[in-house]
Amino acid sequence: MTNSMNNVKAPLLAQIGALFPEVRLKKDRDREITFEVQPRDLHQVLTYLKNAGWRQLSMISCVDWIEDGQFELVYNVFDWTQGLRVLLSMKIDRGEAQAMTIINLFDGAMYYEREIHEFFGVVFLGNEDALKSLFLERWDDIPPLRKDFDSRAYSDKKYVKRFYDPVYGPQGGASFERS
Amino acid sequence: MQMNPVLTIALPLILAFTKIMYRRIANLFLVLGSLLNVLVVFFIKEGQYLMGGYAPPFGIVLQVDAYALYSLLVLNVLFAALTILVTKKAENLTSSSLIALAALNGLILTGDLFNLFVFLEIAAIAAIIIASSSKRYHHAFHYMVASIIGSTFYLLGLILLYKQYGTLNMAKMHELMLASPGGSSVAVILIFVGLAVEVKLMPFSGWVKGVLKNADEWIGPMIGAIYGGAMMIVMGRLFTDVFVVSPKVTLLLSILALVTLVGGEAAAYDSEKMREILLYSGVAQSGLEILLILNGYAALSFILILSNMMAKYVMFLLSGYIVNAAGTDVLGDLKGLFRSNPFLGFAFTAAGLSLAGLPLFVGFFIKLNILYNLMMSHSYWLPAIILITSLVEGIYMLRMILGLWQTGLEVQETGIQIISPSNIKTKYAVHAITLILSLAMVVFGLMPDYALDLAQKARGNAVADKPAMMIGMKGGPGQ
Amino acid sequence: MNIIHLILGLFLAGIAAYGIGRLKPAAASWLTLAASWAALLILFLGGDTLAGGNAWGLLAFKMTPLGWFFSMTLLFVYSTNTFFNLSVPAAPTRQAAYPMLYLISLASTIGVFSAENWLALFIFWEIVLWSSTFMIGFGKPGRGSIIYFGMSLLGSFMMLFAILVMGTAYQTFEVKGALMAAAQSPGPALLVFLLMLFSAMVKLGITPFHIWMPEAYHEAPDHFAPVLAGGLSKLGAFTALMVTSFLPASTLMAQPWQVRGLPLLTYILLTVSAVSIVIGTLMAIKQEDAKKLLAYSSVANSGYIMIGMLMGTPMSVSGALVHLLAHALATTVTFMVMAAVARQTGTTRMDELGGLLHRMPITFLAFLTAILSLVGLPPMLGFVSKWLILQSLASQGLFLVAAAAIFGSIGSLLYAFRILSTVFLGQLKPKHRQVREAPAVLLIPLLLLSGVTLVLGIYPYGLVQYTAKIENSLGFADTVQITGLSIQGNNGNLNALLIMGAFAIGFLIALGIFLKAPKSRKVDLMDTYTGGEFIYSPELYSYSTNFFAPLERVYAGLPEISRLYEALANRVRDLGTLVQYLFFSPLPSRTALLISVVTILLIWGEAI
Amino acid sequence: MPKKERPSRFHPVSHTMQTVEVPTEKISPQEQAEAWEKIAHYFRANSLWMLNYCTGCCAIELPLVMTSQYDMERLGMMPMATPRQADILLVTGYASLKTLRRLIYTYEQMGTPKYVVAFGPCAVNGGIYHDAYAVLNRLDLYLPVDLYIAGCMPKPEAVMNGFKRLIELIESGQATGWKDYERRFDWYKSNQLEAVGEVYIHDEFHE
Amino acid sequence: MNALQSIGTGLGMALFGWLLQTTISGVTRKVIARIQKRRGPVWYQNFRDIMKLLNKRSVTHGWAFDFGLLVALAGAIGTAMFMPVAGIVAFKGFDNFFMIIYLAALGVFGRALSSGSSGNPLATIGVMRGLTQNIGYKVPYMLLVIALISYYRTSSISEIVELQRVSGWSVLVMPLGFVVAFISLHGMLGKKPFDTYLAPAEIASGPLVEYGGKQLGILMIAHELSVFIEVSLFVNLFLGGGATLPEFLLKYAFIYILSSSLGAVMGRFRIEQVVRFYYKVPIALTIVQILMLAVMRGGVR
Repeated sequence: MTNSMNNVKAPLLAQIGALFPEVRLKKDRDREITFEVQPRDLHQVLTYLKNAGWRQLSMISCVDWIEDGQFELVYNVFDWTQGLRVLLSMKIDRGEAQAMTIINLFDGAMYYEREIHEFFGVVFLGNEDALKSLFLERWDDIPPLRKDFDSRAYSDKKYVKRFYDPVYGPQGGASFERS
Repeated sequence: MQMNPVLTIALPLILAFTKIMYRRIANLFLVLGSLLNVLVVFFIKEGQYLMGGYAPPFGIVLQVDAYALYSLLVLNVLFAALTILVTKKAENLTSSSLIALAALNGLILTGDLFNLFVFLEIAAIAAIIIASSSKRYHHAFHYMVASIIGSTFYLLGLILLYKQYGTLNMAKMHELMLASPGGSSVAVILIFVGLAVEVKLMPFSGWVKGVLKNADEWIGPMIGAIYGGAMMIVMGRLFTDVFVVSPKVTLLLSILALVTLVGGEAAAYDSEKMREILLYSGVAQSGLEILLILNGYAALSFILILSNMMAKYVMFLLSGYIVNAAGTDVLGDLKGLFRSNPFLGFAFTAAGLSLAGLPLFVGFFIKLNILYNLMMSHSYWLPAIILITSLVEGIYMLRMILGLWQTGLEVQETGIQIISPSNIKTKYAVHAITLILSLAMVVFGLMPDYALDLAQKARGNAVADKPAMMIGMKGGPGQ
Repeated sequence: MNIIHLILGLFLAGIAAYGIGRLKPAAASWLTLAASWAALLILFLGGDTLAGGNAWGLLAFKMTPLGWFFSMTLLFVYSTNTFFNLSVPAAPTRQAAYPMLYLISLASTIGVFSAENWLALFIFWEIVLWSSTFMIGFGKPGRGSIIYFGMSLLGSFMMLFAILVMGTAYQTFEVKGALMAAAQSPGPALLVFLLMLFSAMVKLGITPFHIWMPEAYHEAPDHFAPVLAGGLSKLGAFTALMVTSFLPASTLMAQPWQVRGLPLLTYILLTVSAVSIVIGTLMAIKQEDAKKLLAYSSVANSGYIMIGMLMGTPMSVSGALVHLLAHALATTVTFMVMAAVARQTGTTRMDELGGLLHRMPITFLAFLTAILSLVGLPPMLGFVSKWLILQSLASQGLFLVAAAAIFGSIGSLLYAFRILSTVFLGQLKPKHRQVREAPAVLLIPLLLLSGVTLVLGIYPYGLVQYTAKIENSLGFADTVQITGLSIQGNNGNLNALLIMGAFAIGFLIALGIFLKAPKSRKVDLMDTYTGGEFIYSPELYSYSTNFFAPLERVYAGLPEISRLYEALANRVRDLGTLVQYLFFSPLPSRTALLISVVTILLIWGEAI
Repeated sequence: MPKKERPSRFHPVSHTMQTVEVPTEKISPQEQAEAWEKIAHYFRANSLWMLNYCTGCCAIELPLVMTSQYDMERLGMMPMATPRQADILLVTGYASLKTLRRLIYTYEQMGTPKYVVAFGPCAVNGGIYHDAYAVLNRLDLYLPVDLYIAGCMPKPEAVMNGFKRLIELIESGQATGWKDYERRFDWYKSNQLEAVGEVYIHDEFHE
Repeated sequence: MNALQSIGTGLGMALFGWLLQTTISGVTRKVIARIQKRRGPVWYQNFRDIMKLLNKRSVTHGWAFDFGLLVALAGAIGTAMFMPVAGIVAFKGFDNFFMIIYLAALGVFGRALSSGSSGNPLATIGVMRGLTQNIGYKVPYMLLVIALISYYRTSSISEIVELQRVSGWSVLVMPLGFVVAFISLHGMLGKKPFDTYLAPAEIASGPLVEYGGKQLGILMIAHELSVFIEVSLFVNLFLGGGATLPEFLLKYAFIYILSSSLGAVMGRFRIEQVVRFYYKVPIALTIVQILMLAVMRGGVR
């Protein structure tokens, strides 16, 4: 698996291996490396990466593994000079869904965490602003992107449907009357 | 009832020494002495008075002409007023003040150059004692050093003159000088320097700042106004009635005077403290007066001396009281002071505006006539410089006055009473005197002809070739 | 009833006002009102042949048409402003002197305009100076009054020097005679001409000397600023017009120095006033405070007046005179409106105001007429004068000056809209919701002055006729002609009534269309198109700070002239410190050294 | 000069438009107004300005309609920047909950007479987003829709045809959605509040 | 010509101006459409737009909003009455240049006042940009016309037209001036490179944000009239103004369509670029032109 980034990846892998024993290489694609990280090591790894050149936090995304009752938070950092993207995947328990905030490392994380809180319900400790609503105005149900959220039921409950008689025709059908 | 002028000298001297016996009623002596003097001055007639029976060159001779009479009058009135105002402080200074009064009267009256030297010495010593009353001995010492050097130079000049002309009588000296003017310029310069120290001319006036910077309401008017005015009058007498000065020397001394004028105004513009501004403005004005004396505009210089004397008297007096009441004379902290005592404010403003030369005040007509006469003798650049310096003076004077009035909306009143209501007596006295003087300024401003004719009469005859064309309210010659 | 009685009466009224003011300030304001309106009436009835009265020594008076025109303008501004004093609660202890100073300055302005000899004129000129300085002192604390006094003193001392030069060289102080004599004999006439014009330029606020205007107008108290801005700057115009008409530059400069038919000297001064228009406009566009903006607009308008006078053709002089009146009326109204706004809202900073149109409609109307007149748009008097000046510029062919004049008139559209939209239009701030209309006592002068501007704008013929009479009295060969209802320019003529008629017809048609179409629905101010978003805070929803940002960026680097004067003042200060250090040191030894060294120098100097 | 009315397959001729014979010797103000209304209809029909408020994915069809191939300007239609100037409000595609608030606010800012044209099925019954948690399923409960244009992303020809149909409706005076909105204002308002809760939303971003 | 008759001709002139300009702008919309390879509206589309607007019931923001509008239309009508077209002059001898410019400026001020009072900051920004641009193109334009006036020694438009017929069009007198005047005209008409104050994308059609219904209709009438004034002024001053009506119409149409089609193919400047452009190129050309004129100090009369 010869890829052009060897001269960049090799030192990184060596360093990470040396510094963080528990961090395990999960996937090694051409321009992207994914690490498996424990919640308590997240901050150290991020700090190291930031100093090593990975200055931009592109994205924090969340995956809902409902079967094994876990959320997977993926931190996506990018280094413009070397062009290598590093993903840190971290699993947290789905029940009390908590994680440490990283806004002191990357200011940009504020809105990512707020969005994840709104759509998944993950509470980021140390970032009170993230508890406020972001996109959904006046939302009154469980966070919508959770796997156990039934969108159709909500739609049926909330929005008035248009009912058609089984016989489709110009006269019947569309309750289109307008007095 | 005709009185002999020597009384004005003798009386204060007698009282000065008899006072030692009666310690308790000392200030009574002072007030009595100065009032008596004023009385005497009213009954003096012009003429020459011989003392001690000797012929003029040897005996004491007193020269009393209109010039001396008016200066005596102004001097003694101001002195008497000052003694009435500042009785409490003046107690321990009674003798030295009376001596000072005697010396100053002597200076003006004497017709003999050596007598002049003697009176100069006595006046200097009295002034030093008065200056030291403000407990700043360092500055008093500085003043003493300067005046001693000055009087020694004066004495040196005197000796040279005596060697050359063999006489010390002013009138005789004048004739001899007219006959053979050559060779006497070194002596004249020395005498000029001698007096210049007292008259606060720039290079010689190092001591002025020390003495007047923190002068109280007694030293300020005394040294700043009365002494300055008296010495300037003596300078006027010497350099118009007695000496004939070669054009080159006049040019040199005029340059000196000009430097004083410009330097004094710039220094006043730069300073922030009220008394500093006043003393530098005094230095500058003395430069202007000497400039006029040297170039022969005697009448103009005389009226300028008198008006400056009065204005400085009022302003120094008030600044003394202000410092006592407010504790500081930095203009920044005195914002809005006059709002709580408007009448004193009015007096101070009238004096200030007259100094700056704004209309409806006597200062304006004096400046107008100075410029007019200078221009009549076809010199354009001198009036230009005088105008520029009076512009600078106008700005810093108005800045001070506006700061003190500070009637702005946002600034609340300071409420400091210049004269604490406790001593009502002095309060009314100060109000009365300052208002009279400033009203005099305004009245002479409205009808300046009386003052101008008076000056004309006093000095007109002295200098034949430069009769001053006076523009008064009645309209100048061009009308 | 002659001029001496008038002036003395006003002086005495002033002193009486001071006395009464100490007891009851309101009575003092009523007294000032009565006195100034009486003076206006006397002067109006007296006409320009009012007897001068026997000369009281130096102070001799003679009323000329020019003097009458100026006095009437000033008196009208002063007396309408007295209504203003009624509304201002003059604090008893502090402002008691204000009515006195007010009447004294009024009396001395009449004195200036009717003085027969230069000395009397100068005396009254200086009294106006220091009385107005103290009145500015009543306003906000700051360096405004000192800068005003310093610059004006510079101007008046220049005038004093010129007067004395005339007095000594031509042995007469008589106003007309001295200038005529100067015109005959070359001698120092050039010096007199320049110094007189410089002193006038200081008072009018032309470029090199205009730095005092923004500070002084900004810091003057609200009830004095209208008079200071509208009235007092006209003194400079008076002397400038007398000098340019009796001592025309053509006599001074030898024939070859001609530029487009004008002597080189006049051309240089024309360029200076043109520069003054450009600088006044550019600075006015940049200002954030309303009163400073209006101050710079006065700098620009004084430039127009100066151009009109300097060109010397009958049409341009009459244009200058009409513009003088138009500017006086308009600036007085604008400053009064700003005072009313400051009285109701507490500030004149433009970014804190907005939407006052809905709360103060009458004030807005008066302000609109004044702004139209300042910009020079048709129904108002400002248009007539700008038309006259531009016509004479075009016929003379002075392109550089014409370019500046055009730039000034279009630039005035810019800053007029800026002040109009930030103060009156735009969003009404919540804290101004309870603001009430200005009190009636303020509205009377506003409506009076803007009414006069409007009426004279529509029917200016009486006024232009009088300027022709003035031109005759100033010795102009031919004057501006008026036939029937049109002012005859040499390359086009103006019928103000016709223009107003056309505009009125257009307005009727527009009104017809407007009423015919379906009635539209009144909507709240905040209910505007916001790109679908909901905005609830009016403060964020108004555009008022650095209004003309793109234009300001183009001339951002313009050097300020006031820095030049500050540098000058600092040099004087440095000289002062040097002198203090050298000659006034506390060390006795140094004094001794100095005395001896100087004496030796003197003796040596005498020896060589 | 209105066109001959043709009962179209899609819309029944509304029963209200009977024409009543009236003696013509003096045109009463009511007739005069009506005659003028007819003329006004002609002008309104031939100078339709649409507010290009692109709510959903059908908006991508509009540039085609505007540019050289189909050129709606032939019909006198022009895109306008603000609701004040516009006559037609185009609801192109689905209307989510948040968008509905803005739609209502913009609709109320438009001058009358105004018309609403809905693109695609999403406005009719929610279309492919019928089960989404944020998308409304019936637009006509909240805004009076004058014309629906079928097609999940209607082709430009369909859009042009729809616009022509709208012009006919206006000329025949049938496009009276805005009158209906005024008449049944509270019914519409109650629907809106019930769906949206609060039209003028107050939250952290709008203070 | 007695007063009533001249006023009648004046009104007729205003009406004619409006009709002429509205038709020509309709035709121009077709020309622009052709440039963009599409069919474009019927020629009388603008009439239909205006009539539709006058029948719409829209919104008002207070009396100043409407008053400013009426002043704008009144200013436009008043100025149009004075405009000499093909020999017909409503008020003989009073149609001088400065009066026309200032009366038109009154219209501009009325529009600024009314859009300012709409309360929408977008409108104020739009007016700010319009005025900034106005100062950019008006100064060289008026300078040129003043040069013309001093060259022909008269500021009355109709006299200038007669003089041009005698001594040839002003284009020959001031070729550079003609170019600068055309650039300024382009700015005055608000065509594409210089329509920053109407920028629909940036500030939602600037001053016109809050206008709808009859307000917008009146504004469009006023706009058409002011375009008529500007273009006919340009034609009269620089192109000899047409002895007969068809000649005038031809020149008028040519200039307007040329300017609009130029606008159709250009992008929009930013406001700083507009101001900086107008202070460099036109001013320089004007000065060169004036120097040439001063050198060739002929003067016709």
